[in-house]
Amino acid sequence: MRENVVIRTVCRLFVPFIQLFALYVIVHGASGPGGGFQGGVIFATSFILLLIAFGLPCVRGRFGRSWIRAYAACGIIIFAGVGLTCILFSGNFLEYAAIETALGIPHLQTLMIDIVEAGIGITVMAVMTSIILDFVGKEEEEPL
Amino acid sequence: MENLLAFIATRYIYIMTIILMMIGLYALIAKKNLVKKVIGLNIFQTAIFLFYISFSDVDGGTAPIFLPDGVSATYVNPIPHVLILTAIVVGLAITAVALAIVVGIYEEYQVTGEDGLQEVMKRQ
Amino acid sequence: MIPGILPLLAITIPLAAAALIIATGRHMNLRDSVTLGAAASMVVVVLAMLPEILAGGRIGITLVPLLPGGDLALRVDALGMIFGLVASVLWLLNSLYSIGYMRALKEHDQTRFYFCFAIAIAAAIGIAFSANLVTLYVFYEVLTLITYPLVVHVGTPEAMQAGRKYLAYLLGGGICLLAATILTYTLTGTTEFIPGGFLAGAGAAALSLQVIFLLYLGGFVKAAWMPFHAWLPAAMVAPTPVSAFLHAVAVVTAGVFGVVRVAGWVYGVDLMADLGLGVLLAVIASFTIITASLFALAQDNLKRRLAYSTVAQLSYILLGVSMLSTAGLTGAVIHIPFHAFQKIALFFCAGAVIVGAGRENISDMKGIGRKMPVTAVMCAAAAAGICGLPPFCGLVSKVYLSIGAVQAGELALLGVIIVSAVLNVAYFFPIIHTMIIARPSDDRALDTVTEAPLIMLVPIILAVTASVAFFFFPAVPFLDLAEIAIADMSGAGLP
Amino acid sequence: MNAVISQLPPLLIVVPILGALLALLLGKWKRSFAYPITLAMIGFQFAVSLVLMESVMDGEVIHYYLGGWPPPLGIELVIDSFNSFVLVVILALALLTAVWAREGADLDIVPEKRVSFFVVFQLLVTGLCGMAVTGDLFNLYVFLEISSIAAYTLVAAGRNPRSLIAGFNYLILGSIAAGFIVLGIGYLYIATGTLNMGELAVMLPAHYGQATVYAAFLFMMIGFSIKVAFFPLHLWLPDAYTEAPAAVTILIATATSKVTAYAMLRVIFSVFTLQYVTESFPVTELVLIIAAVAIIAGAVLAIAQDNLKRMLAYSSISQMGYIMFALGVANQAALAGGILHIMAHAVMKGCLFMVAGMIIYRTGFTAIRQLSGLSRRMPVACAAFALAGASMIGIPPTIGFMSKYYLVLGAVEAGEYLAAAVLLAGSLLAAVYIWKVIEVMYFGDVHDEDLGGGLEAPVSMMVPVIILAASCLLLGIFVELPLEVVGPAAAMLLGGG
Repeated sequence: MRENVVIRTVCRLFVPFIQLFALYVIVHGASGPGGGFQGGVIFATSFILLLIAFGLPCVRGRFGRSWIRAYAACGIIIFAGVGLTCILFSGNFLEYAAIETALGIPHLQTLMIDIVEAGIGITVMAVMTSIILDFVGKEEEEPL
Repeated sequence: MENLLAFIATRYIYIMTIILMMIGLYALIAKKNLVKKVIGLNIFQTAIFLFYISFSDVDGGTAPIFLPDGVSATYVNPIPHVLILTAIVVGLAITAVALAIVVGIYEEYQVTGEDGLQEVMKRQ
Repeated sequence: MIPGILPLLAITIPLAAAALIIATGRHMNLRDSVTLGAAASMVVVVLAMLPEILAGGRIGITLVPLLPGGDLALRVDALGMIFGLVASVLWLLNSLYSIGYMRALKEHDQTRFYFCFAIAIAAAIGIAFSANLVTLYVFYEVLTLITYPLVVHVGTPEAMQAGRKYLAYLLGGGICLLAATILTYTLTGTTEFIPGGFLAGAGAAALSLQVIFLLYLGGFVKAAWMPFHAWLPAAMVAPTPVSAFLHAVAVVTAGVFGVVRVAGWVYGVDLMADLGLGVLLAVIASFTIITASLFALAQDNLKRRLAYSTVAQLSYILLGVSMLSTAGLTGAVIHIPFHAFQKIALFFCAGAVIVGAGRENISDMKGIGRKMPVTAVMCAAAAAGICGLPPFCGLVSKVYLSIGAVQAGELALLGVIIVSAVLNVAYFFPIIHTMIIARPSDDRALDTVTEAPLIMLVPIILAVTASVAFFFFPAVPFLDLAEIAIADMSGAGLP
Repeated sequence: MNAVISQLPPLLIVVPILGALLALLLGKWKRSFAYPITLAMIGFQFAVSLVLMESVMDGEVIHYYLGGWPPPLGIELVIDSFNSFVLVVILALALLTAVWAREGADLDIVPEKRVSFFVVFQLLVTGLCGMAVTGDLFNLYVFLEISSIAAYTLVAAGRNPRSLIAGFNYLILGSIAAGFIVLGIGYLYIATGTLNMGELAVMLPAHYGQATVYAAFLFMMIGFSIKVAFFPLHLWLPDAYTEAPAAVTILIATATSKVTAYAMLRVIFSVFTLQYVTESFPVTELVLIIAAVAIIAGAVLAIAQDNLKRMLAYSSISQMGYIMFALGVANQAALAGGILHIMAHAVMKGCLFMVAGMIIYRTGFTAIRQLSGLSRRMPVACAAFALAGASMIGIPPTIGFMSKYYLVLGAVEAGEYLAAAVLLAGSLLAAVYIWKVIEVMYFGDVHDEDLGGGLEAPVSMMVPVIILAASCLLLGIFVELPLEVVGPAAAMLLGGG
């Protein structure tokens, strides 16, 4: 399979579309089926595709361990940050409506949901990728 | 007899779920290979997921999507779907941990089967 | 002064002493003076309560609310005072004696020994002054557990075996006591000791009350009634001060004290008579007295013979209770201190022989009195006291018991007392004969024998003197206390 | 109730998760950062739990709707006297375990894994908090799995390769249990259309006769029985407790098992209600019988063990029988005893496992017969063991006695005299297995003279042990304090609240 031009090219072509689709699924989560988890998993599949076609070093080079860790943490921080912000506006945890009424911006609630979903998506993407990468190349690096 | 047929005809989905669940349990208990056990675990969990999805179904229901004002439709109960999404995440995490442990066992003992494991333990 | 501080002090002093003993464990003299100081101050504290109790008062204090039906509460009354006095005074004697004994034999782990001793005495005082069944049970279990290290002190396999037996009997007994306490609580909603008893008003079936009494008896297995006595002779592997502690100061005394307490303050004399429990007790006690005396005859090891003697003597107390008459109960109650003083003297003598001559078997003690005159004479005196000869206080309690038997119209019980007196003489006389009269088997046999150190002799002499004094002045204070206790127990309705 | 307190329930969970992330990121940069953050976070949770308990002491109940969505759509967090008590207990234990693990973790955890160890440790504790505060059944399942996954990972994290196998078996059985629980939740949802515990309690009585509800109850009972290792579904426990790293054993044996027991009681009494388990579907009698068997069997198996940790593990099975015993008797006194025993067992088992860990830390000894004469080298540790052991046996006035007293009292009040006798016999058996160790420790001869005299463990391990040993005694003497919470909690459960 190594050096197979067809596979490599097809994969290379597919990856952006997969990632775009993933973003669509994430953003769509506020008003229909979809959401952070599904989108994140789809996003992670793009890396899996890269892994299959180009091998581990290539993926690691693009998306290294520390980046994965940063993304995983970042997503949760977005999620929790939004939730805690709601508390600051004297709502309950994740009560977006509180911010909406406090600031008076219409449809802010939907936007907040998208932000939260994006946070979830980022974390899921990072974690899924790291699970696959760690199983594929267990011995190569120092454990956490 | 007719009752039974009617029962099967209306509840076949539950029966299928239970069969699937039993397959999973069988693999969990009877298979010696640790990886197959993990697969059995996944089958078991999937059966439960299907069970949830099947009971959320409404005859003739559509996907629960926001519709434009004035349009109404029967849609399936979305809550079990959401629950199962969470359960899938949980299942995924369990699978990941289980596989990591199996890899650890393999690295330690160079076996993936329970028989081999018992032998190695005896030798120690 | 806050009322009720004294009983609290009486418990706190030994506990504080225990902490100090651990802290000063490296300095032997300091540690031992802590023990002595605590013992002496405890005697003072207990004596300070005596006038009020003699005046018919009670001193009570509630420490913490513990369980439904039973706060952790202390209340000193006449009966408790008797036990409290015995325990504190004898602890003082025993401390003096143990210091001599332990140092003479260079025993190991002395700090642990004194530590456990101090806590055990706190538990014994707690039993004496407990105001309800729950408090009694709490201290009873603490006493069981903390005496275990004392029993197995030597650490030999035989001692460990004896320790297991000790625990099995006493923890098993504790469970019975707990069951009885809980059943009592569910029947009546209280566990408070009430003079004259409180179970009568519960309206429970006679059978269940009888079963509960059996559970109580099982609980007070510390009284070593037969056939549940085996732990006591087994525990003889312990160092002698421990045996003295078990037999005189606290443990078995706690057992018989518990029986008296339950008979008078939980059941009440009338209810006991109605349920026929007196007969039950009388049967058990008579059987124990005769059998244990016979067993004692067969022992060659001095301490074991004394142990069986204790088993028999304790049942005198049960026998007195079983008569359910004023004289019988008085005899029972005063037999607690009188027996304790005499038995502790006997055990001290046995220990003195171990220290001075290194012998434990009676057959090896021929003529030992020539080298150990004080020990031998004191031993003879204490033995005479137990047999009920004048001028020792043993006679006083036995006379009361005999009167009680006659009053109750149970001549069979009088017979038991007489037969037992004969048996007492039969098993004590050979000891005295061997020690004082018999000739040593050969001339060199006594070469290594010396009199025990003075610090051990003093407690022996004090104990024997006390038992003589109590013969002439039984009223001070035990008989007086006993009268108050009996009046408490019965109102005025006893024959 | 002021605004700050009303916002505390979600913070109890969110803030420590953020803290765990912080520990992960900073730990990557500098390894020594992970531990203080974990400690601080658990300390924070403990403080929050104390505040929460204080504010619900008067019988008030805090309801918190996540996202402002009331049930049945939203997830509800509920704080009442029962779960605030459980929270305080497990967080106190978790905090002490964390202190203990500062040096105790080195025993089984290689330095490279130290950061992830404490992060997962933190997640486990947070999952347990989530289980305790949630008022939503499915959310309960999710938090149960969060804490379980963390526990599987931690059990398998040790240096000892056998811990991998123990962890794998734990994972398999735990996941089956979780599967059963989630199935049961599904059936309840089918029957009522809600997952909120409070709403379920209201809606279920109309469906008591349905097979769906029977199935739900049975599935959940079996699932929880596996999770709490209720005999005879305890098979994962002995290996997991024995082979896991010492600090993990302490945490699972105290916090995890207790919260799971809490969840079981909560589901049975708050969702199904007392009336269901005694009248519609009378299982209490059966539970009582099995609990009695568990008490005896666990204790007998414990007596047969030579490995100290394994003996304590079997003892846990026996002690879990005591808590289930409360469920079987199901009256005020017994349930108060059971809830009190949740605390009592956590405190004394925590102490015992800590001492076992310290012994391994200092000497490497795992077998009881090797402990000969240890009291001379580790006097404080052995004294703590003896005290906690006395509590295990139920010697008054320790806390172990108090809970046992209430259980027996409850059994007697309910007329279950035989069961009461079994319980008392169980404490005699406990005396046998505890005494086996104490005898060897205190009265055995010292074998390896070359090990030297002073083997007492470092201060950071000693402090929690001393605190726990002292609590065994002090909580027993001042038992009124926990009872102020436990009594109302038991009444609330019986009332179906």
